[in-house]
Amino acid sequence: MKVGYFPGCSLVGSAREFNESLQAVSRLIKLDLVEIPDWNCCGASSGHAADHLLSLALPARILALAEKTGLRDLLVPCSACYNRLITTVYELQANPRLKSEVRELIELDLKLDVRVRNVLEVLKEAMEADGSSRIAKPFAHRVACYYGCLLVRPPKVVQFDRPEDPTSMDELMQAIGAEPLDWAFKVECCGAGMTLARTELVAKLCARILDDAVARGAETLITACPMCHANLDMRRGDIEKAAGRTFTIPVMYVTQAIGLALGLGPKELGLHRHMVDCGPLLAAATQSSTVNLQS
Amino acid sequence: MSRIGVFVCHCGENIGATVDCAQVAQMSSSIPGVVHSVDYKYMCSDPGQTLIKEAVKEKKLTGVVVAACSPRMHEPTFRRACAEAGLNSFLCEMANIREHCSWVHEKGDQTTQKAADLVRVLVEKVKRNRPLRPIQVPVTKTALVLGGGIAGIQASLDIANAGQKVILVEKDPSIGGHMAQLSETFPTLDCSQCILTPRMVEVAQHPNITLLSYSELESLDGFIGNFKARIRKKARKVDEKLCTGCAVCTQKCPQKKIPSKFNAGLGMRTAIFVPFPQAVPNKPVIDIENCRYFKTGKCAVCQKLCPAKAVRFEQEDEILEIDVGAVVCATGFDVVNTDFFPEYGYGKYPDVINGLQYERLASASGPTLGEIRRPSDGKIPETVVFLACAGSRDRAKGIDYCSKICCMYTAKHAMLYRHKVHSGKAYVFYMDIRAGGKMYDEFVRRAIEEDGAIYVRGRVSRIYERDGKLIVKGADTLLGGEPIEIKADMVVLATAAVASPAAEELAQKLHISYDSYKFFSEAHPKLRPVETNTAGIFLAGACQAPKDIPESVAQASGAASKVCGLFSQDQLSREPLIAAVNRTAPPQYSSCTGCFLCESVCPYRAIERETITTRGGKPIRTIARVNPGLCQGCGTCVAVCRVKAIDLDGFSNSQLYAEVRALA
Amino acid sequence: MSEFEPKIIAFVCNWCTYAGADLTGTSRMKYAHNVRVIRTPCTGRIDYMLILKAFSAGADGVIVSGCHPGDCHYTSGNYHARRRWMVFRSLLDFLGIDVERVRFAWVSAAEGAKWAEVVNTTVADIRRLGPYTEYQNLIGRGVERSFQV
Amino acid sequence: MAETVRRTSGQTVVNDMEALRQRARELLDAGTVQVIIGYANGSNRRVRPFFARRPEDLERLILDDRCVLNLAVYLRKPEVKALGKAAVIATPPLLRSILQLAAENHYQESEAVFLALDSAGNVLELSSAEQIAGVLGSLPGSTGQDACVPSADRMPALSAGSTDRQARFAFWKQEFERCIRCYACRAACPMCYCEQCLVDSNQPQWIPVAAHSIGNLEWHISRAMHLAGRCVNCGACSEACPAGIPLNLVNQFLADRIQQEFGQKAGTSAKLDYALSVFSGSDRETFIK
Repeated sequence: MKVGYFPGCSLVGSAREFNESLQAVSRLIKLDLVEIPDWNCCGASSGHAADHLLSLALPARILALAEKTGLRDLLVPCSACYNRLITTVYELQANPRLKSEVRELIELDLKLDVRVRNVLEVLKEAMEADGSSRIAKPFAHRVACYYGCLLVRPPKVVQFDRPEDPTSMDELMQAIGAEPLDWAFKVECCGAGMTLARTELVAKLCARILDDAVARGAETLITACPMCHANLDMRRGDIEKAAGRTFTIPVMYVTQAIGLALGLGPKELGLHRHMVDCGPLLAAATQSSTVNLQS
Repeated sequence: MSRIGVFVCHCGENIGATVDCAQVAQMSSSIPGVVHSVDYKYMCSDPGQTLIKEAVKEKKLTGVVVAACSPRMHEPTFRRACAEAGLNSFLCEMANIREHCSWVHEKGDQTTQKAADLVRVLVEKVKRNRPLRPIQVPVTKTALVLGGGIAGIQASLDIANAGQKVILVEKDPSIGGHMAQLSETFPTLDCSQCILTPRMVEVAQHPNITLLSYSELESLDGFIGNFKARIRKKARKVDEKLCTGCAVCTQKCPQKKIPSKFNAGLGMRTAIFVPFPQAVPNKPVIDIENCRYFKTGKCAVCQKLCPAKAVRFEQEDEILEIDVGAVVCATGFDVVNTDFFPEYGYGKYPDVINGLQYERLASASGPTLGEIRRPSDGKIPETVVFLACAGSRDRAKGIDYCSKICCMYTAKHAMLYRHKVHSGKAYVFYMDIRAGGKMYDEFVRRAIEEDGAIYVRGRVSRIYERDGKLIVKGADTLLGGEPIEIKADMVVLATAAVASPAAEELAQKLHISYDSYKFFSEAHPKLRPVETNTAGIFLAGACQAPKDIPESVAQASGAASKVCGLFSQDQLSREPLIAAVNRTAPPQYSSCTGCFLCESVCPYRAIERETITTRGGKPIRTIARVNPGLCQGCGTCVAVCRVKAIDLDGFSNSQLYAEVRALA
Repeated sequence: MSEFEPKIIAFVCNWCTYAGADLTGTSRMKYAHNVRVIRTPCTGRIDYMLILKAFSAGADGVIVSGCHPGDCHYTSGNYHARRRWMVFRSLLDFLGIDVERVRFAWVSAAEGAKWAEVVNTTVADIRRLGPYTEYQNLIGRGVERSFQV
Repeated sequence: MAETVRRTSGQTVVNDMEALRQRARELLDAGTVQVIIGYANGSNRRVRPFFARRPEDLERLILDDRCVLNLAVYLRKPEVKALGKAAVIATPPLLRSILQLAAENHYQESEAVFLALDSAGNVLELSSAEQIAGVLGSLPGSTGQDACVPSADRMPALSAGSTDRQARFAFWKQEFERCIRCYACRAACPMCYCEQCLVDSNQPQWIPVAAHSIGNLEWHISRAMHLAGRCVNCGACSEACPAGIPLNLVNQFLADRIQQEFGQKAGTSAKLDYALSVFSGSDRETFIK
């Protein structure tokens, strides 16, 4: 399976391990990632709040470059980028006048025929297509799948999974031998948009997420969003202060969990880059039987 | 050759001040076919009308044009005058030179010229009018009432008490509908069953009412006064005539764990069952899906024990064909279930229930005998959260409308809970309180002020279970959007009232229109609220839109009076301005090509297929035919017909053509 | 030379626009005298041929008006009319016939003021466009003018 | 001007004529049909409709890109019906018109047999609308401009982007003025099956019958309106017009507009889906003020 790839700034910066683990897993499951040349910022952090036209033009340029590769699918692992790109497609498809305005602005041909895909759907498809990949070490842990707010919303735009109770990540985790838990904060906001402006509020929101996951017996949180990861992992000190208690639960990217199950080492998957130590989790006894991915 | 009379009215100064009426009469006299033309101060006055009548007789007029006010004002007056003089009333037309001319233009030649033009248009029209007679249609004086809820019961009783025959069809084994499920009713808190059951019994005993319970409409054909209904009487597997209602069968049936629909899934029933003790008719039905005998061929306990030998396993559905003159559709509504709400747990928490389930909990005849006990463990909840607008007014859920009854019943629920559990806490989340109605707002105030229900203005974003409690997360928007969390023991969702699942199919059987939510459409939202666009079919109750009991009853009585009005005549008289397909000499028989492109434009389904046969019955061709009983005269088919095989009396092709040419 | 007085023929439905124009009258609102109203039961009845016939009868402009969507006395005549007009208007435009000379409007029975406005703006528009000689020249030597009963 | 766009190439595009003839022969021999309706060479390098009733006639059958006249019109003619059941050499436009006729109750199941060639050169024998609808999309030449008839992009006044209304008016005025009101367009059109055409009705005389400007314009407007949502774009009208008026452009334009606005396309199914007898509450009405 061959797809266009737009990493976005997080994956080459604060979320390098997401990129590293995604690339490592992709090699094993025969997912060919073709990085879009000369990509630019998607405008997620402040662009879309500042100027509507700009907020469409930035993603539109990425889409136009992706179209040039001739690939039908564009994988956008960062959920903030994913949301911006898919929203742009939605808005411009509905408004031809706006589309031509944007096309003039970016000075590139824009057909909007590329499918913007998130990491969950692409991984699922690639793993199913590559029937040969086998689980070397089942990821036998109780996990809380944390989707965050951007992957599934707004439902009419992204049209992915059930907006209030998504299951696609849970299914992926089940496929690698993990036990996804039924918990209440799957799509709750972690407050990423306010992480600099109102840190103490964000810490409170994150604390509730961690609290419910721990209370239900999760050994790790699984996420697919660099923003969520940054908040829940890097802000752990603030969170503990807000909650008045400590949390040892690590937060892993979905690709890292899959990588471990496929037999990759922690280093290859960038697990050492996390603030919260994944060591104790990895040290816990795991079964070593081989399970077929699709079973 | 036409002999047309033109009568120009001054309407005192109203026309005369701006239009030179004498000149209009003068100009009209030169229109070919006009043999008489006069002006007069008040045409509608007695002397004015006499002027017309005399001219009709003396000049042997074949048509009359009165140039005066709007035909919406005085057309009946002048048509009556013509008829009295012996001229067919449809040979009289009015030229509107007041509302459309003298009142809207300044005095001058151009205004006079316009009045003369308008007269000329109508002269050309009236030349092509033909004498018509009002259409007479016989009336079958039996009403079909669909649905035996409170609306259907009320409509049936009203019609029956007026001396007309009624056939009441109910799909369930008993009449009563949703109202029979309710505990107490707002705003008086009288017991729902106590006020309903006497009515149910009255229906069963009324000599003019034939009750067909456990039956459904298969099809309806025909038109106002002359419908043919086919009704499927589903097999009860019990001979209603023999059964005495002793209930031995329902007590002894070994299959006891079937969720009871009447108890909204909170109680259990047997496979042979009567939905509730006060059911009418109080005769059991065998649910063959769950009956051990029908599943395994063994058991038949009911049959063995029945003292009246009334159980009939071999009984089949029966189709009844009935002639009726009018239909009252009172098929009611449904509420969405808790599994409609992913954010509230997709129905997986047993203690998140909907309003109807709560009614059963609060009802003395319900599974807990009226004690508020939560479904999961039967404990009395200490904190109950009520959510108004669960689904209603929520675009994301595809339900834009207000379900109308929830504000009131939620207040009632909170009140009943506080009456029954004095130490309990009742929270109500609401968007805004819609308590318009007699004693309604007072009722809500009572819930808040006297019964201590805690009203929180805000919506609930999520409900989840934690440590045996239901965590209800919401916001209090009156206190600056402060997020709040309530640890509840039970949550009641006032889930949206929606059209019943079979509504669309039924509407198609009845040929009535429905809105995007599948609620049936009334003929006019303000002025014809109980009629449908199909003449002779009326609406009552919540099948039209969510409604409470008094509204449903009022509409049912309205529908009943419409039916009685219809039945007060032996024949129906209708304006004859309707369309017809032409007939010509053989071998064509009609210029209709039989393409039937007109069929779907007709809002009244008046276009039928008619096969022309030889004398020996051999089909020659199939052409369109307009059913005169159904046609309302809109003329949309006329405009669609390429060959002009359909024409419309009063607005015929030759008339409209001539009217335009009159302005050349 | 006297000023050009446009000739406007209006086809209106009985239940909304005709009644709306009655209301204009009862409210004594003044509007241009140039319009001649032909009453039809419903916009669904208004055949495109009538619009052509109006032009060949020398009209410089045509108004077609009825109930707003959803208000049709016959529930759906105006919806069918709307589609037909869309197609007809496209066709006229494709053939180079000036579609500005046909004014489609929804005027309800309550919109007396709107009827006056529709007539006045149409008359003003047609005044600006001038006599419809382009079409009338096609009529030639009165082929149709010989029409009589 | 329109003369320049007429194509009379006459190239043979069908190599499997023998297979078609063979199947036609079998049908005649078996008595399944009594006549084969197809095309044959006429005078002056033109094709003409051909009615083969004997096996030896079949040698004269041809099928190439000049065969634009829509043979469906003959199915409704009493004199053709009198010959017995027919098999028709079918092109995709003809099959589309059969579907539309079936939708309008003017083709009955198994009334005739249609012989069409699929892309592999196999002969398909079709008689029900259902069969036709099933294979139509896969037949060679079933998409796009499959008739050798005028197309709008060759008319400067009509080409996309032309906003010059007066140029369009002048163009059509000139075209329609050449019309001699022979009604060959009507006779060639399978959808013009009305026994009494509007133009032939004289009470009232909606459309002047004389061949002068106004009557011609009104006739062609009426023809276009009557075919709006029904024309299957076979191009037979343009082919038949002795004055060379590119009539199909008008029909095609309306067909495109209707597809854009309402998503409906004539000749795609035997189920009646006539754009002007249905409506949607959300139809666009920007032009209604």
